[in-house]
Amino acid sequence: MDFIAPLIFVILAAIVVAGGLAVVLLPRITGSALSMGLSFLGMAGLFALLGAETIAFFQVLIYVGAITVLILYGVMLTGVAPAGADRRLFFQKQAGWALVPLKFVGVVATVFALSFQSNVVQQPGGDLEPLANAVFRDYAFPFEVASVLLLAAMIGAIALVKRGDD
Amino acid sequence: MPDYNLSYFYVFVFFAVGAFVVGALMTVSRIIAPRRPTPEKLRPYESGEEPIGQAWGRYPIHFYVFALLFVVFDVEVIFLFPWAVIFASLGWYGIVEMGVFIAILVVGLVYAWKKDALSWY
Amino acid sequence: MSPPGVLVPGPFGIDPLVWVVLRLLIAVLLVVGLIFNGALLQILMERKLQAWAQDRVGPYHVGPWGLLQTFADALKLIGKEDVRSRFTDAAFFLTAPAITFTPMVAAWVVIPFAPGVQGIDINIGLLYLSSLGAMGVLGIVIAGWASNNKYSLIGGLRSAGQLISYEVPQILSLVTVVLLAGSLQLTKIATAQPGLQLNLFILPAAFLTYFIAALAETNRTPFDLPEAESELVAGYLTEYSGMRWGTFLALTEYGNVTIVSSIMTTLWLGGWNGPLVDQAPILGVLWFTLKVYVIIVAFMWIRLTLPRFRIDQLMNFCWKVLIPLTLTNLFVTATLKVALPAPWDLIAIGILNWGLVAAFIVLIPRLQRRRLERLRERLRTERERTLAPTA
Amino acid sequence: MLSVPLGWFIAVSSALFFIGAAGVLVRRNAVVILMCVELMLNAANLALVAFSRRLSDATPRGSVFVIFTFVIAAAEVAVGLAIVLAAYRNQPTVEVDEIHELKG
Repeated sequence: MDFIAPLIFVILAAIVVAGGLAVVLLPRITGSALSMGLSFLGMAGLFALLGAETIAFFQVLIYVGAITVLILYGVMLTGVAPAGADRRLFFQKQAGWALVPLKFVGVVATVFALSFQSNVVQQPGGDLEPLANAVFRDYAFPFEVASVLLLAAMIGAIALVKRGDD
Repeated sequence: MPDYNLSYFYVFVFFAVGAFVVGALMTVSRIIAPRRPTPEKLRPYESGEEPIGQAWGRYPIHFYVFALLFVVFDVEVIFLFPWAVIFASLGWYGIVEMGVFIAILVVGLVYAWKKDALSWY
Repeated sequence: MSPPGVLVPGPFGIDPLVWVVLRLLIAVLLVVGLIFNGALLQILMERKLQAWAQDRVGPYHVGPWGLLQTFADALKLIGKEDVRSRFTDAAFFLTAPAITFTPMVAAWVVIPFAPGVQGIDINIGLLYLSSLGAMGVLGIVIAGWASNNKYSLIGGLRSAGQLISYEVPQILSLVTVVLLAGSLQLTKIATAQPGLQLNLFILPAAFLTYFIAALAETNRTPFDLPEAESELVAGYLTEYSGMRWGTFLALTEYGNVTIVSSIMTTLWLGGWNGPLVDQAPILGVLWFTLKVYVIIVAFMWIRLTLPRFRIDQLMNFCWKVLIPLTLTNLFVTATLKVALPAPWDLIAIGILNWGLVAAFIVLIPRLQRRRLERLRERLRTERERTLAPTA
Repeated sequence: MLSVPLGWFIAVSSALFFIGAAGVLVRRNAVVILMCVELMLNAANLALVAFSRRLSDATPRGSVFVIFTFVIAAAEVAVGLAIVLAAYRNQPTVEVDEIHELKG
């Protein structure tokens, strides 16, 4: 039974990375949005595999259920904008592609540096209560600040959207 | 206590089964069903009128306000779930903490209400 | 059946390792069977009920009393031509039904039919169900977009707006129950309601708000705007036909209705609890199914009785009535629970909740009437102004 | 029990982060750029959770961080999209290099 967890890891990792690549490479914006959702879902699977079940379902609730829908709303409201002439800064594309080999070097290096001994110590599930205690006892102040951040985002975005409506 | 890995293996399998069932239904339907396309059938159905242009265009952006408010309240929900499980042990401290949090978000809701962003036209 | 553990031997001395696989297989087959049979049965039930209420006969040609009508319909759907218009975004058009169907199937894995008769009993079951509910929206938005039809796209925008809005009061009502049960595990919530101490009597306001939100989430009348027949052709479903339409509408809709009814049964009606369950646990399945079908019939009854909302009324109702109400209820329940000692807190919460329900029932028509009168007043003054002789 | 090394998770995380970074630089559509930023945040989340589970403290600090990252991601995408939509109303394009005028 020892091969099942690595197998599932490989499947999920393939979903995550392929989804991420598709976001960047697909020409159509809806394709990007959908593959982003897929990548988020695979990421939730990885969280579950790590034993962080609560985080996994928060991930589904927030990223797949809310942020992807929000982005699809953005896509639907802007429509398929006609592509303009290629007028980007001359070094942008080159810099972007130059990152790709860099990325592979980085990945290989981290795999070799880290993966040999250290196994992930997994407590099976039940991470809800430790998490709740940490957030509401040790991190109470950041928790309140988070609400202020959300309020600022909400008011700012509504003001932006409603401006010029009337 | 159910084994953790096994539980999520079940979830994984059920997702796979869901996708498989849809695929199987479509395949059966594709094999059985006739296909006789005509130009009229392949046109988007707009009550018999000839469609003008694509549907993918520009739409009024105030629909976006609802998606935006939903995201904010969804984030509130991810704090409510852990809070609901342990609030009894937190006592009054927890009530005040969550009260302040919700009150600050309700200010945003009231702002949206006053800005008339909550009506859908 | 026993809860799944790595080394739990099966019944009749089956080898543990074999039992793990066998149990999963049984669960999958049962769930797929239940989804298909449930849809067939509920569609027939709905048509018969509608016929009965409208003094008609309903389906009666195929089989005795028309019992085989929905089978015939399903066969017809599979054998029907699947038209896809030329301008659709092919890949998304094809994946959209799968995106709504798959979370619905996955939700069945945590439904507790009886002690032990449950796919798995994860300790954050409610969170799992909420997050799956959030995934279904995605399929509808994508269907609306992919069809490249103006009706579909506006229908998709509207449905998405409705579904995401009503998700907030839905989850807030769930959290209110979690306050009393102290756990997100479905079996624990069900067993926290012994005898007649049902959450329905203690938290009726949460039940009411969840019920309304669930109607909206499953696109049932009076919230079936996404498929409004008269104004948007068929909303996001306009371009769908054949089995793709069948998967989208029939299977997913009725599957989701069963899921939300099961959630309501578990959270408010005590789940499988009922007479004689202690002696024969398998009887729990019967009680559970019975309660689920009572709620489903209530859904159908509402469909028979009420006309449809308008989109602006629907959004107003959610954001200006339902969400403030659920937030107040949640907060007051939590405060009372902390403030009062053990037996009194439940009594106080119960009284307050019934009060909220009463206020809801009394105040809503009054508010509506006041709004109507204001509107009439404005119309009258405008008419007088226009009719007045100009100087 | 589970036998997936920590390094594998970190490798996936870094791969996703670099994909996101490359996307931000290469793509010109503002909405896609927002998506790529979300991917990068997600990659960071994976690393945080993986290290948090590895260390297994009494308080799961990594997981707490991830929850606050969710808040930030939601706020960021909400405001970001609102800006894109507001700019789109003035000038119907979502290509970042063509949005010259930021005044309404």
